[in-house]
Amino acid sequence: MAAASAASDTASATMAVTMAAALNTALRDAIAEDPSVVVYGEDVGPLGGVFRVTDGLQKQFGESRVWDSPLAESGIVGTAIGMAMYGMRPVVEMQFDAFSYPAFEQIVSHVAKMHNRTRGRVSLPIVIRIPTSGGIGGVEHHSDSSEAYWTHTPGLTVVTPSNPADAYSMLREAIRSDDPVIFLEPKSRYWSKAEETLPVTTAPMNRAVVVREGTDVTLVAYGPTVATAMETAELAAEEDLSIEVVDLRSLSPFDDETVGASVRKTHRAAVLHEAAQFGGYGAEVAARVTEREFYHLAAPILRITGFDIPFPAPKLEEFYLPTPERILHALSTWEWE
Amino acid sequence: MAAASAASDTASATMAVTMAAALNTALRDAIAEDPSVVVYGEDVGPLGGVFRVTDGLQKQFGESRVWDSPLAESGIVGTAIGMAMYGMRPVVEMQFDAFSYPAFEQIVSHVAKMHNRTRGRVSLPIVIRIPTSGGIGGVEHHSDSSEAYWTHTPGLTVVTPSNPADAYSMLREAIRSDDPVIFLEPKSRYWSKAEETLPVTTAPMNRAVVVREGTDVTLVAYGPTVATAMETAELAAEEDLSIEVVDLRSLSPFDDETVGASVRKTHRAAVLHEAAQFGGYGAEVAARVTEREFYHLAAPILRITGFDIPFPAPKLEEFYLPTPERILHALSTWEWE
Amino acid sequence: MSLNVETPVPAVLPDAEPLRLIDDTGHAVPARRRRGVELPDLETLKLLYRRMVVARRWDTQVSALTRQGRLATYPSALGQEACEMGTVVAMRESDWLFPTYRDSIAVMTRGVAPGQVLAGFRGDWHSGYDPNEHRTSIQSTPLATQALHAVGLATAAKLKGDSIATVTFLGDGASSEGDTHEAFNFAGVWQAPTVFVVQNNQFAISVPLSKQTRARTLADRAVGYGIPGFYVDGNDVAAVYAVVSAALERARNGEGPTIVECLTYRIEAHTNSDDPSRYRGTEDVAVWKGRDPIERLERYLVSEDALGDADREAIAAEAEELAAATRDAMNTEAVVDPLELFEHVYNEPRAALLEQRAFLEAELASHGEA
Amino acid sequence: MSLNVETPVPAVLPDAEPLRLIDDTGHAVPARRRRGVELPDLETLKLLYRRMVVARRWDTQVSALTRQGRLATYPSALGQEACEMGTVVAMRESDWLFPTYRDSIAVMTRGVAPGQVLAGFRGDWHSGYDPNEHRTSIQSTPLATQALHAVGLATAAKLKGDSIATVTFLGDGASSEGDTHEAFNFAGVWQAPTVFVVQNNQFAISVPLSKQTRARTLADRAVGYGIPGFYVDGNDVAAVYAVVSAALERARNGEGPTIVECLTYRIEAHTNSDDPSRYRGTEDVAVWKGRDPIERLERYLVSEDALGDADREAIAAEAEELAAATRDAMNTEAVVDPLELFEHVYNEPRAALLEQRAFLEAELASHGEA
Ligand SMILES: Cc1ncc(C[n+]2csc(CCOP(=O)(O)OP(=O)(O)O)c2C)c(N)n1
Ligand SMILES: Cc1ncc(C[n+]2csc(CCOP(=O)(O)OP(=O)(O)O)c2C)c(N)n1
Ligand SMILES: [Mg+2]
Ligand SMILES: [Mg+2]
Repeated sequence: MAAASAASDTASATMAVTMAAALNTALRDAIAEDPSVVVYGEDVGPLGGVFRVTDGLQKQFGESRVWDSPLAESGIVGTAIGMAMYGMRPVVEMQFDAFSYPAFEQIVSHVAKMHNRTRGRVSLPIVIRIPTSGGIGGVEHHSDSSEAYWTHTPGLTVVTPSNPADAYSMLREAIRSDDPVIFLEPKSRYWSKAEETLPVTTAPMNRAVVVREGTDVTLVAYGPTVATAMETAELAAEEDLSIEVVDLRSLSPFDDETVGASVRKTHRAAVLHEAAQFGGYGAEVAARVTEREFYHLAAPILRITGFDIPFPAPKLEEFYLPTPERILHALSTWEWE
Repeated sequence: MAAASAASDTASATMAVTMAAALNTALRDAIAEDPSVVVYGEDVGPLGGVFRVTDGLQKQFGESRVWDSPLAESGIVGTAIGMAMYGMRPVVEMQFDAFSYPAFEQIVSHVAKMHNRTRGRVSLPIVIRIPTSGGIGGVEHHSDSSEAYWTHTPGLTVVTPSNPADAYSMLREAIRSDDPVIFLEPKSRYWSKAEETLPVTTAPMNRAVVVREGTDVTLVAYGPTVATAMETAELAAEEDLSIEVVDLRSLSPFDDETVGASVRKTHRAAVLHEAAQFGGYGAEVAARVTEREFYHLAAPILRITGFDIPFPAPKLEEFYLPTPERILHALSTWEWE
Repeated sequence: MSLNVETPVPAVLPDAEPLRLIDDTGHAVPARRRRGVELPDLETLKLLYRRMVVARRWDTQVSALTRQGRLATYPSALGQEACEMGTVVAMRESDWLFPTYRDSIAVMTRGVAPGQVLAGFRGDWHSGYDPNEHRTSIQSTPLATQALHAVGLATAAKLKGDSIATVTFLGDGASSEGDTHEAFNFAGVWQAPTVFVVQNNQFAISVPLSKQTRARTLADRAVGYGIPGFYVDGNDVAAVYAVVSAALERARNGEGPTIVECLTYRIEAHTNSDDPSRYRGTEDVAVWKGRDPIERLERYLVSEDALGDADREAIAAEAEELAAATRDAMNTEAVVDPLELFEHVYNEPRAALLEQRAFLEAELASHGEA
Repeated sequence: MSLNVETPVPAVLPDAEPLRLIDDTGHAVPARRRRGVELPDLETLKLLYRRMVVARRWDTQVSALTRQGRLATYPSALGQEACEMGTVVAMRESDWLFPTYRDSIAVMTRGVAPGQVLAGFRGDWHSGYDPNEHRTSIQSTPLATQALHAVGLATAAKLKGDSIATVTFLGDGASSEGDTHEAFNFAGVWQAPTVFVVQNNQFAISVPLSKQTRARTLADRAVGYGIPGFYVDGNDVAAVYAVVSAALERARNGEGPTIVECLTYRIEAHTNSDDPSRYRGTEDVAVWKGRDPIERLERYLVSEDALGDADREAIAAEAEELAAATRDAMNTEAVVDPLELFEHVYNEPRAALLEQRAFLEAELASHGEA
């Protein structure tokens, strides 16, 4: 009821929503619906988060539901574990990927493992929100893409939306999940708008979605690179190259079914991400899809990603990030019979 | 001179050396040779390390060269950065992989990036030693394989020896390197012996080595799985399957040349590791070798690794670790024309 | 946040001398030197005595079983019974304990069956008990991390209006970790009902206290968080019990956290695989054996005619029974199911894990045939 | 380790009132209330005044350039000039500074050219200067991490027998991070010649001090590490200079680390992209503007006839010259070389990076043609 009203408040108020607004509404509806949901972290209170994703939440729900914690990420995640053990559903924010690293031990050694080590007796329904990746000219340490660290860690569920509707639907589902979820929010997409009426329910959080159909090549993308893939597909169409775009949405688990089906259709695939290539998430995509679909592949799966260097300074970002041009060039290097 | 004597002391004393003894000698020789080398961490002093790798070093060189620090990994690595900035070559120990996680931020945001962010003006010749992986029936949190976290991080050099001679030679080279090195010591191999006279210089630290020649399949292994690969090759030989074993030694950089040459010869490859498979180091090996050698591959590159679960308790370890039998089974799943 | 209640922040340092209610020789400390702390009544002291004796017998039994190879490893709490029992006896069933690998006797005393406490050290599975059943979290190996869990759970309880407290054990070595600072600080700022019991047994494996801190005491840190800090003789169970009880009382009444440093000594090796002769002499050990927490209380109880032969026999019987039960539990091979490896990684089933499970199942079956 | 020297460990708390040598109204505090700290001589005070005026002019200029879009971001130190200048003026050239993003005026005052200081905020490259040239480390963004670097470098110098000291700036927010604790503790145990200057400007972006600590002062933490701690009026450059100078002196003499908390206020937004109206009123800002560190010292110098028009003109000229040079530097587009991206990742060249470099080179060339 509270949820309904909260939701409809915003719904009625909604036309063109940004991803930031959709996330904000998702948090508002979740807090209103479930008294065990609490939101805390750095600057999530009166400021509403450095990206305004928690804007107005403390004002609406009070300091016992939404509050600013001391400035310590290990402390934020570590206390969330204890809260979850007592029936809370903490949604905590790490201000940027690089600032989740102080919490690495709590996330990898406890958040990821607690359910397993207690033989299923303790669940940790924690959502760790991380504004991820670059593309906004952030200064040093503000543009990392940390997904490969989390997806290699058994016990974590890792998802990332690429549009406002998924942002709302997936965050609601992440908060409802009894498993801990790393929720990566592509900061370059925060202000991208779409016509939406919230609340909205999109595909399940753990499924990939074909966001553009094509017959010649499968582009596997997620988070910030989905827009890049769509743009590439547009350009390719002009050259009569038909590109299918898969938005993974869920990085762990990986949706073998959806990606496999697409590759069996196109026989060629490339994966995109901003993170460095070496040991990046694209390596897993290339390796597992090749294992499973080898005899369907007409060419090796390509990885069009960041270079194997630290994320560059703002003025050099454009040379680092995968562009449609770079992607099309890469596809042209395949032997096309 | 000091080095020579220190080295020859041990050399003359040496017949069958364990990896632990070889590492100990390498540290001893490095400290004797270079006054800027210091060794510190948890229990590395009077105890000589929980695996005795620093045995006797404090006694021989005194507390200003080898000492026990407060129990805090971020502090250990963070202070090593400052020491390196002042011309020291700190060799620090993280007691187990899982206990390097508190130092994750210092390693990823500073150790890996300092040289780049200062445009080459500041080098950090730091060696971070980590006894890695399982196989010794360690209790919870004592058997992680963390290599994928480090190898995905640009700026780090990551190496791992599989035998006493490499252990000595590679640790000496790592300490001489001006780049920071993550030095992974497979704890299940600490007590494996080999006839060696130290000091010894083996292949360069950044090169892979073919440790057994074969014609039908390339097994790519490193650290603890090299022995498993060799055993597998023995068994396979009985069934007239000729396996070539490549010991990577260097995980970052990856030796494309050596591995590529082997795969172009055998046309089939599998990679082994203990870590979970999803997003593990094997994904990078499979992805890059496939990219580069696709048209030389008769079958997909297989990954025979740990399952996608937290490292299990001692009594379940045997079901988790890759065994020769499991490897041979995997190879048998290929279509052999 | 609303967790902040305005109470005056203390700015006093604990005494340099640890608080003691019963001295090494078993005599009650004169009231004027008790700093206003009351000696627990005889019934309570007898209970504490009983718990310590039983705990020690059990700890000794487990060490013996470990030497016999029945356990992979065991970190003994021999000599630290006063810290462990003084703390858990002061707790209510509804309070939560966040123990470390060192605190098996505390977990056992919280009501967890011996076989369940030891499952992890035996190598059957990471943990053998249900934390919710006994309000006792899994024994933590990553040092100091559990202190933050204790603060989080305490804060959740406070938000829900439940008047419970949480207790976390910490070692002197763990006090150097960043997480200890963050836990103290979050507890102070949020006024979390958490009692931090720092067992300063003067060693972190081989590293002595002098390499962990430059301060007089670890309790000196409390003032830096606006938290009351106490420095207590960790071999005087009366003092530990009295101070922890009062701290728990304050916590449950919404008066916030407390840091209690208990000065004690690790009599045994760090674990069975450790070799103390490499880093410490036997003299210290001898000195500290002379300050045994059990003998001390026993002398006092006897001097008060509060401990008769009947009591001793009853306690000895309880201890032997537990030891026997533990031997039985450890001498029966545990049945581990390899396929359980895939059961608990997630609540939500995963296709990839089901594939891996099927693979292992087939492999095991083929062995069956072989 | 041999780093441990046996000196008595202090166990005293700093005063609850910050140390002040010159009060808000520009009057010298009576000797009896200076706690034995000497007021710096007039020449020194004039130098501090000059540095503050120039630094402020520069800071204001950079903020203006940022509003004009010449910089990606700039965290201003407006109002914190006393902490920054009192500290760097007290340092020797041979001492090392470990600054944060907040401390650009300190880095500039250490002798780094304006264009080099601002390279990172302008987005040309992560850092524009050579840390070794100015014994000034790269400005740290990951909070509190640099404090450990300062302790490490200080310890290395101590091991080599060089009598230098290191200084690290820390914010009130950063004091909550685990690394701050580890840095304080390592410094205490190793008796590292490090001075921790905590600039308590009462905000961590939007979060007020009350959410960071429950203690009276952040300096109260010092005693928990056996380190001397001082609580100083961070808007009184005389007090900051005097206390930091003494601390540096002790550090260079092998007497160990010091923690100095400077109470001040962040007058500007956190950075240009921040909106303070969301979390604080203008009243506080007004109050703290009334405690301006420069005006205060100016009144004092004038009352001492130590500041004439000639001085003012000279200082103003220096400030304007620097501002102009900075405008010029920021108004000329920086030439960034995309291929440099691959130059500095490692000392040892890597085949894979050379391949990637060649790829980018080709891509750029194809653009050239297009
Ligand atoms: C984060 C972390 N680092 C290192 C270790 C390895 N280790 C296990 S116990 C121990 C010593 C701990 O000493 P203390 O905290 O005093 O507890 P005690 O063993 O004396 O009870 C160490 C270094 C660990 N478990 N966790
Ligand atoms: C480890 C880490 N977490 C979070 C951040 C994001 N962040 C940048 S500045 C800041 C506030 C720091 O406040 P304070 O330490 O008081 O320094 P001030 O900005 O006031 O000078 C935060 C949260 C960061 N840079 N590093
Ligand atoms: Mg201890
Ligand atoms: Mg601040």
